[in-house]
Amino acid sequence: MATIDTLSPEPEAHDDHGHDHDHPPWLAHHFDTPEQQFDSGKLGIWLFLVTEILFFSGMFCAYAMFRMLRPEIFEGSSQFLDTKLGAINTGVLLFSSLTMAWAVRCSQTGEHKKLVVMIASTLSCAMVFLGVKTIEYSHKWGMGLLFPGAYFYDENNPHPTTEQLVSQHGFSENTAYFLTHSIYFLCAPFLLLLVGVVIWAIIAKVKKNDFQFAVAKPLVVVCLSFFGGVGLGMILTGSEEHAEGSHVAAAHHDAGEHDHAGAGEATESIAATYTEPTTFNPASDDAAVELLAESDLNTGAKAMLLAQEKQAELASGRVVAPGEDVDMGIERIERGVETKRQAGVFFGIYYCMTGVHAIHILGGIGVLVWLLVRAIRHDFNRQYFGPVDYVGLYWHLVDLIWIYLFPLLYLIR
Amino acid sequence: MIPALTTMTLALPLLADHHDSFWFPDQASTFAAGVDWVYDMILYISLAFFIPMMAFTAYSIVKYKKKRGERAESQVTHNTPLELAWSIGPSFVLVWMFIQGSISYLDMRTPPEGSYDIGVQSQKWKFIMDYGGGTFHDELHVVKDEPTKLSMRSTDVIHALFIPAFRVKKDIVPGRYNYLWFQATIASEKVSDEELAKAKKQSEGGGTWDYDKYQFTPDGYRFYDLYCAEYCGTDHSEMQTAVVVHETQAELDEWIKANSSRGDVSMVQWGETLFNRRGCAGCHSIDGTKDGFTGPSFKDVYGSSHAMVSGEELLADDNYIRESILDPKAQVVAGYSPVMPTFKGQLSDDDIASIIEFLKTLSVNGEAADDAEAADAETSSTETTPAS
Amino acid sequence: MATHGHSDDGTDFAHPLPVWLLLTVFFALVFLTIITVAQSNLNLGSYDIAVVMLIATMKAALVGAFFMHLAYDKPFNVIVFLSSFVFVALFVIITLSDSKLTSPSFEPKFDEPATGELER
Amino acid sequence: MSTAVTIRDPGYPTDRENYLTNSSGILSWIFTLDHKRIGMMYLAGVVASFIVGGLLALGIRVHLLRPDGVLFTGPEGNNIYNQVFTLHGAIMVFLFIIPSIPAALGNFLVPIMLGAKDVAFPRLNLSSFYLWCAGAVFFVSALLSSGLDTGWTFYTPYSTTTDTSVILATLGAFILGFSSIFTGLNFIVTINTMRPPGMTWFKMPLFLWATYATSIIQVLATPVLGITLLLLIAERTMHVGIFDPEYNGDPVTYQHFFWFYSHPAVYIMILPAFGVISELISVNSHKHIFGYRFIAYSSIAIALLGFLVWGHHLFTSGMSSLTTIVFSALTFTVSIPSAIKVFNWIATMYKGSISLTTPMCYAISFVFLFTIGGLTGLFLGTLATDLHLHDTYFVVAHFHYVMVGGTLIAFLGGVFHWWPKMVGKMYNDMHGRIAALLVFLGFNLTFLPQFLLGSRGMPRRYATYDPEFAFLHQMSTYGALLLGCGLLYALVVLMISLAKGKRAPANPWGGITLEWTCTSPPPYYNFERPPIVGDPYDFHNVEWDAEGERYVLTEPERKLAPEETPSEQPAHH
Repeated sequence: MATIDTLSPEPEAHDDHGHDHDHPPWLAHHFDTPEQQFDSGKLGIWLFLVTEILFFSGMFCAYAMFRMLRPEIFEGSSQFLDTKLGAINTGVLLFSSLTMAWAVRCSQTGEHKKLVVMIASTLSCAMVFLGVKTIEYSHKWGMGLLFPGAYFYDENNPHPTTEQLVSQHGFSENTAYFLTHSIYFLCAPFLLLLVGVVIWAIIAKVKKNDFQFAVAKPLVVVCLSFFGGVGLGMILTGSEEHAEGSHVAAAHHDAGEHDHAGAGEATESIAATYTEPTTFNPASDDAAVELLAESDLNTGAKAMLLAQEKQAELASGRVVAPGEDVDMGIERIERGVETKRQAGVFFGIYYCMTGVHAIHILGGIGVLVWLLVRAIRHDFNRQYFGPVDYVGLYWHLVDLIWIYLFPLLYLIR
Repeated sequence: MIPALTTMTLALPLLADHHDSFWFPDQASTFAAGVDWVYDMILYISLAFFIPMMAFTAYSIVKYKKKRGERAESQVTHNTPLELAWSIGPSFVLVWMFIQGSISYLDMRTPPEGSYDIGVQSQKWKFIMDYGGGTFHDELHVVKDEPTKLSMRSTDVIHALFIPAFRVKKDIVPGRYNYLWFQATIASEKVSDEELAKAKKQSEGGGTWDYDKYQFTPDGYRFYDLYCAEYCGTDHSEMQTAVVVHETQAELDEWIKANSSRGDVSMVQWGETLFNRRGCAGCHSIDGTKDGFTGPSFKDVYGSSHAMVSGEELLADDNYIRESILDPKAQVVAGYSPVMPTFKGQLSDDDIASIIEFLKTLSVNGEAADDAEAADAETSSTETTPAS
Repeated sequence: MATHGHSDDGTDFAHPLPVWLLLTVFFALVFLTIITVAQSNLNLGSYDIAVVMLIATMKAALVGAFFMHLAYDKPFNVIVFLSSFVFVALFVIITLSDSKLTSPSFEPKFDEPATGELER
Repeated sequence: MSTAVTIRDPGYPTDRENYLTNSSGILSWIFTLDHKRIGMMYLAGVVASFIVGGLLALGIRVHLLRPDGVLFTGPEGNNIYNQVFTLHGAIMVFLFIIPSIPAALGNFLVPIMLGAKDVAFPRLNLSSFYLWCAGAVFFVSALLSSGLDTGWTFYTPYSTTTDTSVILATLGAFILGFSSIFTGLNFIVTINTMRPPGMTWFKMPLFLWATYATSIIQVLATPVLGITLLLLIAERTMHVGIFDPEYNGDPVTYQHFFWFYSHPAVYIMILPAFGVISELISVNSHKHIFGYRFIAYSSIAIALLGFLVWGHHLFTSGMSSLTTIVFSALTFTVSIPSAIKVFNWIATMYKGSISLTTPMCYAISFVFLFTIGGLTGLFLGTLATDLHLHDTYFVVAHFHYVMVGGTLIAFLGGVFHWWPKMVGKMYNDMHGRIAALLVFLGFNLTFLPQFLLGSRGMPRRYATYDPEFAFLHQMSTYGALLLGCGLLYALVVLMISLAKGKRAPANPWGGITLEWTCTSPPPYYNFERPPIVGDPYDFHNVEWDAEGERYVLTEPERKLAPEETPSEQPAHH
């Protein structure tokens, strides 16, 4: 049957094509020499990298535009990004680039064992990177530092509970639960992956399938690295947790002319009353705001109270007195940057850029695993190392983009 | 505005009317002649290239069409001087076009000092012209030989203001102000009183004024068309209005005055006018139709209860209607999206009261409430000044 | 290309980089990262962005030239890669400058601080 | 013929060699890696999309027969009209024109013309076809769920607020973008690294130059569309505040992003058409193409200059004066290379030996229609007139003169030209020419009145219009019906040829490029050995063989390596 012929791979079948040299199995039928195949692949991957650069250029352009138009928002909001985590991640990615470049060398010189080690280290670094990222993301999601559509950060209550999210910000129960427990949701797939790989390794060992065991063994380490990254992130943020207040205050300071130490204290005391979920009661909302408004330090809350009164008046149909402006309080409130249409835009761009970058990391992990399997199978040799080189180039580009993202997002002063 | 004669003109191009060129509508602004001139010049240049090229092609086809197998007379591969000549030669013409176009453009871009300023607010699917002092109208009225600047903003999506007779167009982009200016040169004529009276009589009870049918405004002026040229959704093609050019500033002022407030018409009638003029009719039907309308129908809405998006059940009384006009997103009827723009600062209390009166006439609940509430509404309208 | 000769040792198109070079590049990159984090604590005003971008570009050049073998690659590939930046620059600069030039006509939206959400 | 020359004619392929028959069964097509089969699948796909888009276009035209609309009436009428014109635009642009010549004809022709066995990455090639299918599925599901009414440009904030299935459609366009990128990437690599000995850059047929230029644009511009659409999806689902003014985004920025892709994309659509026309005119005039280098360079020039002119879509949208004027100036520069090509084509016909075959009829109508399309572009590049003409029917007419009068006509010409090569059957040339004439007349009747409509002030995308425009709209509608008949006729001619056509010789038109040295249809392996490459437009050695109704290549005897029978294995697995 012709159909079956078509489907069965017969790489050697083209040897009798009339070529005056042998056609090794890894040389595709339409290429004449290994070098032609390598050059084609190399040009192809370079062109692909070009498309990647132009793909990212859209986001860099959006970034540049909004930073140019509203620099104060970028300065204010960048304070919420943890430079320490960013720097650690930069280091991790740079190290993974080193191991990747080394892997390319190993594939060219035919050092098979070392090649496996290098690819596995690159993979582990990628996982550490994602682990740290998980801490960063979940931390921000819990605080409501989100894109404008869902932004709910409140300096007075930076860590709202699930109930507060539902009652105050109108989130559905499920979304609110996800936002406050996002770290578990982000870790879960990796945990499943780890369990799966461990089981696979055990089965392979029991069944004495050496090849499968050889693949599963490094993958267990790779999966564990993710939790190493999570742990690293937790340790680094944990040491900074108590400095949260001053963190917020610093941002606050950038926004307006508050006495920032005082504001920080006020913030903390209010935060304390809020983080007790059992005593939560919607009526205390107004009480809390009124309490806040009494403090001279918080003009924002005061103005908000005014606005609220005005809106209540309007809603109750009381005729607005002549000459009084019906501005719904918007004009009167000092324009802080930690609002959804201000800081929200920064975080919108932040999530787009780092999110798309993280998706590229995930894609890189996918192809690296494929490389790992092939490396264990000893597929690569002096004449055929193209795939390692191509994946390496892609991986370096992902690193390259992070090299720019890190200072542009984390190091704004 | 192109007279109805146009159809005939096109059907019989040889009998074309002198006043109306083949390519363009009337030249009714200072820009028109210049733009048309540039257009004509490009047209002639294009034809000067196109006709010889096509003639040469036709000649080659006829002359060198040969039976299969015959050899070509020449196998010349190139002629660099000739090719350079026809590459570089046309560039000069292009430079000329660019310069001409840019000069006119810069004129059209820079409004002269002291232009008469009219605000334009566009929303789906209505233009609202702000003549200052709380006067809004959906027709654009300007003065002949007076530079007029339109400051335009949009509250929802991108629209574009296009007046073919003036050769001007500009997008109205939400989130920014865009400006447009022109100087009209031909005043709109006024139709005879008999004709106007006849049309008024015809259109009575027919709802909105049919500009296309009568070819003059309800005030009896011939007009130029004003279109929305940027696609903006369902009723994009209905987003048109009329431009009337007045002979003198005094005439315009008089017209503005006549349209600035209720004057001596009844509240119900004024409410209906506002309903049509201020864009309510674009989203709300008055006969209960729901299909094709963005907002709830106003039939029987007054005095009835409605479920809100927030889950509450609210009575559509005077207060609710007032709140809906001033702060539309506060309480939205279930099943509708919060898309209505606020009219805060744009309607006086008398205007709002008039609209409420008009809504009462549309509702079976309105009549009963009328007596009880009428006095209330009257007092509130006398006690307060416009909310702006 | 098919015109290329087929050499027997098989290493004619592979350029393994020496390990010392890879390590040197890596430590240089780490050093530059430390510098860039350190300088962000200094207030350089409007030069800040320029310095940050300069350091980032130096790092990118190191990664490109050595890790990505651009220094040893075919000139055509280098041109392909670098030309992409020309198009990025074209795109970003024109879009950015137009946004800057028209920004006076913008009508930015401000909103009440997020505390306003408490009212619900 | 003298005895000193050898006649070179490959004869007819055996069933075992013929790429269409060398393996059978549906799976042999689904998993094929043969560029010719992939090209044929693309051809079927784009023609199907064209039929859908064309029926929608007829719907639009019939609706506009009367000022208040004929087809889509009732309260939802305007809405349906908006969806119909949006889908017409989106399907025609994303599913038809962009893949038409590059992916369908390009896949079939690029390796054969080049003398290669296949494209550089056959698996990538197949996957880009399936990406195209996936994109098409997204579009269809958008159509079936709640439609799409944003216009094919997806302008914000309309696209972020409308309740139609924008996300499905943009995801579809995003996927189609990747399909296009992979095709372009594949062609660049193929042309760069897989040329046989002797095939230097300046021995390449002009179709390859055009494809190469197109591929450059595909690789450089399409990713920007990808990120734009992705950000649009993010804007719609999460409100990230880049394009939506409600969150301090800027709609004009969206337009910059969108047109940075979509203007070069116009050249993705037209450049391959230039390549096709260069081949058609030269072969059917049996004369060396005039000014080969100018045509080749002008393709590259258009590809690069095409990146500098996107702003002319934004002249009325409130760009700054400076940007506007700069873009106007740059816009004019792109008209020069296009003009060079037209002049060179006309010069090629002069003193040739013209055969008015069906493909040549299309090529001549292309020259006529594209020249009108190009010249009317000058009115739109000039600022003063653009302010009046922007977003009117003038733009609609200009665009269709370039895209339909240009690309579609060239596509039809190309299909008729290479049809014997693709399927091995000849069609009825007389009926082909009648169809071409109907298409030409119908097209002009449809779109010439629209120039007048536009300059008289009729805005585009209107579901209803003022009565004074009725006469011109009616002309346009009747023209569209005639155009539809002509296209249907052309399709019927081709379909009949499949069933009843004569067996095609290897070289029915007298072409010199390498595909004519293969059998019709080509063998699955294209060439047993790297072919001998000469000047692709040197017609000295081509002779008409009246007996065999074919052209044959004659050449001085030269020593060839001894023949070897090619492998019987299929070229794809």
